[in-house]
Amino acid sequence: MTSLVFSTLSGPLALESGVFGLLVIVLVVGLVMRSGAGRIPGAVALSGLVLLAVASFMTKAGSSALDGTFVVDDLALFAKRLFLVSAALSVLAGLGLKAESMSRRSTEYHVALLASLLGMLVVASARELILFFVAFELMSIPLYFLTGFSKRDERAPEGALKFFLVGSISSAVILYGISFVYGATGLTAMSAIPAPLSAGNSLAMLGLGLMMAGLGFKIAAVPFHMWVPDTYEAAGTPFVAWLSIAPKAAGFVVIFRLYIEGVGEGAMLWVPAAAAVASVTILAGNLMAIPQKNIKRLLAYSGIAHIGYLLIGLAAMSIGGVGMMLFYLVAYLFGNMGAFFVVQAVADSEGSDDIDVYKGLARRSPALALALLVFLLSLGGIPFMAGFWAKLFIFWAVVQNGMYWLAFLGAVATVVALYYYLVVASRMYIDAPAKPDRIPVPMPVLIAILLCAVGVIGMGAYPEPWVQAAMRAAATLF
Amino acid sequence: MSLDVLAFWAFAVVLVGAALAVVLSKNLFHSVLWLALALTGTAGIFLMLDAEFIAGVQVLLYAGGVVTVVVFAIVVTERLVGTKLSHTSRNVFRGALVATAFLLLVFRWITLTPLPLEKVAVTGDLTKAIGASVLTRYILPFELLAVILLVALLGASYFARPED
Amino acid sequence: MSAAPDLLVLTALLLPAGAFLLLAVVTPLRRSGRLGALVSVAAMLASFAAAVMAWRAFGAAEEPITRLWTWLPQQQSALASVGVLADEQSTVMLLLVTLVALLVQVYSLGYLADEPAPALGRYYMYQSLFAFSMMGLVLAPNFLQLFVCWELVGVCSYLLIGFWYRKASAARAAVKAFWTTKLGDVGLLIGIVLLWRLTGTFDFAELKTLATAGTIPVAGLGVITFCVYLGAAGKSAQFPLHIWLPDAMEGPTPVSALIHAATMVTAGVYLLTRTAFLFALTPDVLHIVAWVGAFTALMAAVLACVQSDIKRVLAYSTVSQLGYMMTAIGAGFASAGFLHLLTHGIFKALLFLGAGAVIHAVGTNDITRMGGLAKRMPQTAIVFIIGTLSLAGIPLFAGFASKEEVLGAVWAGGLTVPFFMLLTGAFLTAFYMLRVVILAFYGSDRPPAPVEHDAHGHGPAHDAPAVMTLPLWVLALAAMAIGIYFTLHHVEPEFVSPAWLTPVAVSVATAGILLAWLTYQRRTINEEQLASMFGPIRRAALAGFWVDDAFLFVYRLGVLAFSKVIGWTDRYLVDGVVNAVSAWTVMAGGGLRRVQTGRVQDYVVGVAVGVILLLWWLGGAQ
Amino acid sequence: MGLQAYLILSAVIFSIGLFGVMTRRNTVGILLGIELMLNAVNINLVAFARFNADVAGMVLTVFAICITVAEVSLGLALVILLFRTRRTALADHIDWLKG
Amino acid sequence: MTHLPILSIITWAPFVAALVIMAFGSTRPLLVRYAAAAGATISSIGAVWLAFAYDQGRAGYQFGEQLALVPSLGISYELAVDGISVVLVLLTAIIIFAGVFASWTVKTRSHEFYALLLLLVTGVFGVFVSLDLFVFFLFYEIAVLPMYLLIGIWGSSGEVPPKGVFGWAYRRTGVGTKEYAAMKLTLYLLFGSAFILVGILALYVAAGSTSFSFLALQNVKFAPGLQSWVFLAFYVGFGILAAIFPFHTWSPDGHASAPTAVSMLHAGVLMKLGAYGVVRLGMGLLPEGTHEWMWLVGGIACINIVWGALCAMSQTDLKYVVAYSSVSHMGVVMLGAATLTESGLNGAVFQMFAHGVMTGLFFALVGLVYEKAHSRDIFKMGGFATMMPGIAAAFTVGGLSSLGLPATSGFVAEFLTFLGAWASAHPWWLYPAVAGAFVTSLYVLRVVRAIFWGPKSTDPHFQNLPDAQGTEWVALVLLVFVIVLYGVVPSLAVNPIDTATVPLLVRLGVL
Repeated sequence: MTSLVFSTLSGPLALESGVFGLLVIVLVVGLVMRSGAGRIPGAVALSGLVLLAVASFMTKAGSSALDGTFVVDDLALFAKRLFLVSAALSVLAGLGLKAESMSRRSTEYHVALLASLLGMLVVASARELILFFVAFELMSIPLYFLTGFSKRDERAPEGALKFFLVGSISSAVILYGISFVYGATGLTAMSAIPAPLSAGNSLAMLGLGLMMAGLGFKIAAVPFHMWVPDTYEAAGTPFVAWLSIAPKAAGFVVIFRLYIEGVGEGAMLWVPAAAAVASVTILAGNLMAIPQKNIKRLLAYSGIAHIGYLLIGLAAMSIGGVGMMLFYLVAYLFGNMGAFFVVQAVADSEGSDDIDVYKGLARRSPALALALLVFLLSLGGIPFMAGFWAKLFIFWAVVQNGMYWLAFLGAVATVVALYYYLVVASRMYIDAPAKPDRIPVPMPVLIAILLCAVGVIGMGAYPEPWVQAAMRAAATLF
Repeated sequence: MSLDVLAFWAFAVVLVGAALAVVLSKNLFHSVLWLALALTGTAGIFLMLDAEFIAGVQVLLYAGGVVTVVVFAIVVTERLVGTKLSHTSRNVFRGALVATAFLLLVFRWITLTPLPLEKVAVTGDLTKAIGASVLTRYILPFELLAVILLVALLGASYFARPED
Repeated sequence: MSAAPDLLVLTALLLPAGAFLLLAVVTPLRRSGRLGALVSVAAMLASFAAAVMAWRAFGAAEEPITRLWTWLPQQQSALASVGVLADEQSTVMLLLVTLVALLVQVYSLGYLADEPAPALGRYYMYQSLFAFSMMGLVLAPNFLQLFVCWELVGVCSYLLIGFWYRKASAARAAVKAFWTTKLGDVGLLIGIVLLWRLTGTFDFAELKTLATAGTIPVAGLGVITFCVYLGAAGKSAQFPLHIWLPDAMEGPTPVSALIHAATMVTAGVYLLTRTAFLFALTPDVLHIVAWVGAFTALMAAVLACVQSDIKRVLAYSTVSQLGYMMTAIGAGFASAGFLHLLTHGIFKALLFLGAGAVIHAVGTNDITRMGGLAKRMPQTAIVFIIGTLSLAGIPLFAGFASKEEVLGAVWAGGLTVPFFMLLTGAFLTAFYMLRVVILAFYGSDRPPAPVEHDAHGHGPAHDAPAVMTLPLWVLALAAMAIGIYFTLHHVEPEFVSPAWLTPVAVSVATAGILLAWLTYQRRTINEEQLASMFGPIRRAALAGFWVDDAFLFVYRLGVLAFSKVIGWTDRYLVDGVVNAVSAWTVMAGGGLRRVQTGRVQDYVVGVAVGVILLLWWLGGAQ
Repeated sequence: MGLQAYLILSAVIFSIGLFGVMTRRNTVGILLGIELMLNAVNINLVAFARFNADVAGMVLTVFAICITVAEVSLGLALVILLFRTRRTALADHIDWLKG
Repeated sequence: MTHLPILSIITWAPFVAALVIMAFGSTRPLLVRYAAAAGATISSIGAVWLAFAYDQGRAGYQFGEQLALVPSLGISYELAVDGISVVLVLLTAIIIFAGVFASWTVKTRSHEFYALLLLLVTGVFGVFVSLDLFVFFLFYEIAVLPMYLLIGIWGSSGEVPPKGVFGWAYRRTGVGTKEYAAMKLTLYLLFGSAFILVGILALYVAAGSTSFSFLALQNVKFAPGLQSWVFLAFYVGFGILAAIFPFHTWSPDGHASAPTAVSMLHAGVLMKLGAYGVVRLGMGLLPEGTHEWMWLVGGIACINIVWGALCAMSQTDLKYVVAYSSVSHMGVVMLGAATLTESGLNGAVFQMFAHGVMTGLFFALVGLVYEKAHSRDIFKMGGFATMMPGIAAAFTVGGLSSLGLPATSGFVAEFLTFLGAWASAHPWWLYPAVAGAFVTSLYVLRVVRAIFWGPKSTDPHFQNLPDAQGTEWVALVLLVFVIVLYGVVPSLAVNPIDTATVPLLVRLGVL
């Protein structure tokens, strides 16, 4: 028995148990050192995460545990790597934060973050509804906490509360959906879903519909997106950087598992919904980003728009589509996190997230400005940046499905997106600086930014390996 | 009309009534108490479904725990502001509209497929079965649950802690 | 004559080109002024020699000689080629061009003596370029090269008219000249393109063979020839495109002599003679040519009578003479027109240069402010009178024979009305020329006018230096020689001109002379009375028959005003839509933004509505 | 009593909860609404489990209840925190972040 | 690749220079200029060598290079040139070479300026030489984007009073400012590229998603319906960059606001990218679509010619005149292409080249005049020829070329186009084209006269202004020389062009 448990933990569950162990270590360290812990918990978490990330890249796909309810296939691994890397980056950047709560309460912060990460890792592998739901909640609940973490700042609790309320509603909806799916299948294994679906069982349909709504909240698709801007504005930037990518990726993985994996032709049922939601999301996100004065809100809305682009891939409902979504997620990870890290650096020294504080950044600290420009352009889908390929691949995928209009809409919306990205660019490059001094960038943040930049440009210069990996991961679904 | 049906209707009426009261009552305290009633009623429903263990959990955790927590929260907050909490509703019409729409849709879906009318006979002790499966098949979620509680605790204490 | 004509004409053609390149590229040479001038003159002299030899050599070889190089390549064959076509016509014309050009360049050495050196260099650069382009035009073996050079001479005239560009009037005149001729060129260009489409070639020789073989579809040819004629009309200042020529007199007088009297303006006539075989196929177009020509001749003559600016008189007389040539061509006898072209080239250049000498001396163009110059500058007076008599068409002078030819041709062409118009024109020509002669060289002399920029005039007027008088004499003698030559043995034309023609023409001319003599010299006829006899016509003439105003009106309303409208539309409607769209996009963002109320329950409603829509849609999808 | 009855009952409760969430001004009230919704779900789960004679549903119910408790406690903590900073518990007053 | 990767060298040399500049240039203004000049020179030498080495004997693509980029999607870095690209590469080289010297005097943030400029050029070269549609598009965007900063930072604002029914919109968009111009230009062009992208993807998918290579797609017979709409997409997408009516309004604002070198490059070369795209992708890949839509292309081209000319006529701002003249001349290009005749197409490509050089010269001159007189108001200036004879002369040559005077490259282009127009399926195209040429002569000479001729302006600002000097001559002399050279010896360009257009027309089945 113990040996079995051990083998499981060292085998398929290695990463999860690793994260759990790390969580415990951090907690212990924190408790031992009390509030004097300073940055140590963060450092510990970081080193652990780096190790785990490396481990994740060495893990082989194909194993499973708990009689198939927990699988470690290429998709799961791809997602796990993404979670781990993003988490590592976020923690790294977090080390650079000046905020005093970060140092005094970093134990809670990192424990929560790790807990949420643990949830994600499991979600990525869950092929069983109960496991999925619990893991999903494990992923979500710490996020509410982390959003409100910097509670000195009045905005934080408000953002957290909104996030929390809407979040709980949607998890209730998801649970409701699960109950119906369970009722229809009589089982909690996801592999049991296709049968009743193809049989046209209305309960299954209802359940999946409800779950899609709940997941729509998690990935922040219009109209379930409204929590996003407020939450982003409220929460601490390094965390937001992570929040903007990891949970969404998890949400997408779940969508793949629930609506595509093993469903076959029946999956086409969701194409119109995906297409409709995608177009609405793209338009709303981009349009609402235009008038933003706060860069975090701007990035939030642009993030919503990006979800729309990802959904275009879903509308393609093909290996290509899913693969390109995965590729897109990675590209988005680097671009978006990088942008947020720059924002963090600026905000830490200027004490504001207003776009106006970026005036003349190019002349105050050229490197920083250039980095932000690169990230924004990548998000805007400009050549030689990761985002360009991402968008293009997505369009290619959907065009293969004959949906030219969607690709066209996406492409045109990109122009709108570039408008507000360029507005930021013009602040940085065209306007004259308000003050001359250059902006100090703490070493950890600097490293994080550099890593993201390398990622963005590397993917932009030579996307092939990433495409390969993404495609392999996607292939497991079909 | 069998006893079973009668009981169900009784519970249903209580449940719905209490629920309505929860969302309509003008007094926060009363709402909480109504909620307690609703939850207990739910426990009754569970009993009808031969899920004694769940019913127990329901009563203990929900009707017990949650309500207590809520009451506690109210007390704290009221002490903070020193005034009685206003407990009114707004956009009632909008809410009713949306809720009804939702209800009707779900209703339609539920009624689309024929559903079993009779419970199948229970074999063995459900509670035992639950316990067993939790410790075997659902061990992993069970573990995770612990982490959830830990984090929630952490968070709650962190938020609720006055000023540090 | 050993050298082959084609090589000779090539040398003649390329020498000025070389001079131009030198002056254009070697800045110091241009800046040096006089040295550059000498280079250009030398080149001109050489090319004149070559031209003479070519001409003489040509007497031997009757067959036209062409030499071609591909200019615009194309898959199958050369789309267009450049080269030289040396035949009787072109070599004679070449002779005229080189001669006049040479003389004018020499003359200019004196005339522009006190221009600043760089300006002088610039002047000779333009001159060489013009000489080259004009010869290229003359020798053009095909329409395309002809058009190319056609435009180039146009530019040269533009540059030379605007030589004193600081003078607003000069600048305006230059642009006006270019625009007006360009208007005609549009026609020419279209004509060429259409012709190419019709026949698949630009080449004169090929076209001629086609025409003689009668394989050119006559349908649509009328349009083409008319378009070509438009070009010619523009260059050769046919009504109503004549308006630019009088203004062109803003340029230095030698330029007027060369470009606007002897050579460029006759290019149109030359073109029509070149392509007479095409026009022969479209008689109705020929009629238009004739009528317009005759009308132009008469109108210009009338206009010339009321001018007081000596150069404008000559300019109008040029227009009028061009009308004669055109009429002859229109009558179907191109050779007659061509002959007149040659003689006219000589004596009109003579007249202009003479006028130049006068202006140079007295410092004004205004004949009413001259007088009695004959005493002070006898040489100039003599040559000027020779020129006048040639123009008037007095026997033994150059104009006589050619004018006979023209009149005879028109009569033979059966164009009675134009014939009488031309006759009237002849009468007026004699009149206004004598008017000039008398007012300028005889009668009471008036004090020299205050010096103008265009003048040298220091102290009392006297004959110009040798460098200027020499060309005058050369031209005068040439005029005499040609006149005598033709008076003695008559050219045998391809038509029979009636016996009464010569006496009539001569008497008409003398009548004109007589009238002028009586009016301005003897004063037996009161000038005012004479004028008042033609009151309305005179007023109209003074206003140039309002042709200018018509053009100006069209330009202001049809182009300037219209363009303003278009410009406004572009900026505020076409672009307005663009701006409106972008503005709407931004506003849409602002509007959508209000959905984000910040109240969590609205967010919840959002979620709920989303769920409802989703379920509802699913119901439909099922 | 047929399965459908239970499902409908839970649907009703769920909707009522939803209604509460959308209409209650007091954040605590909203929490109560959420409670109702989750509770309704539990009815669903148990009913299905019972009619399928399968424990999974019940297990999930247990988990769900625990999770709910955790959530609610966190939520209430948040409410208290907000109170401290904003002196209000009214959801529609908590709208600094918007646009 | 056995032979020297000349195309890559040409394309990337400016980019390398840009990197060098960004790395070391921030403090050494002189190094910046030398590096830029070096980059430009390398490309230019390469381009000239290319022009000579290009084997006119055999048509088709030469100097090919290939390097798999994303094999899984059949994307590869595939370069080659045919007659058309050779000429356009040469054009680009000429313009950037002149441009580098024309902007020698840029003072503020010169290293960024040059870096962006060179980046831009890399994009342009890339577009002209890339055979892989995907790489093509990639370079295309590169060529468009730096424009935003170049105009936004170094541009100059004019003012456009909000009027008309859309006045409210103008007030919102801040029309007239350089930021506005930059944003408008960039977004408009990117909007166009959206069409292009979808079109490319459509072809790629329709061809079986195996390769983005032009050569591969060339042999695919696409369904007529697809051809029809994809061609339209390409036409609109590229047409926007080629400033086809009514999508041309970015060009006046953009070119008027842009700094000298950028206007030169943009009007001179980038607009050609649009026409090039239509010819290369539209006509090259979609014969039936081409035949279906040529009436539209030609018709709009005619509107362009006349409309542009009239708008230019109505302007008082020198830069706007030049910008609108570009709109008009691009009409000639599109018209030539639309004629689907050998001479017409040759004319179109030749006009790309001729107009590129000419308008480059124009903007260089406008820049100089503005630098010295600090005015762009035509009718305020006057009599400058006395003070700046060199500039006046160059301007006159440019003007004459733009009104299609023989012996300048402008004439050859227009003449060929006219021949083609009359030989085409819609002969009437000839008339607006010729009319446009005439109106051009009106406004060009009007401007020349107003600025350089006539009595010297009495305005104190315009006294004893210097003529061009030092490096400023480079651009003028070079460009004037090219204009005349190609006007006198057009076969230099027509020969290679013909080797490319004939096969194209053969594929279109009209030859």
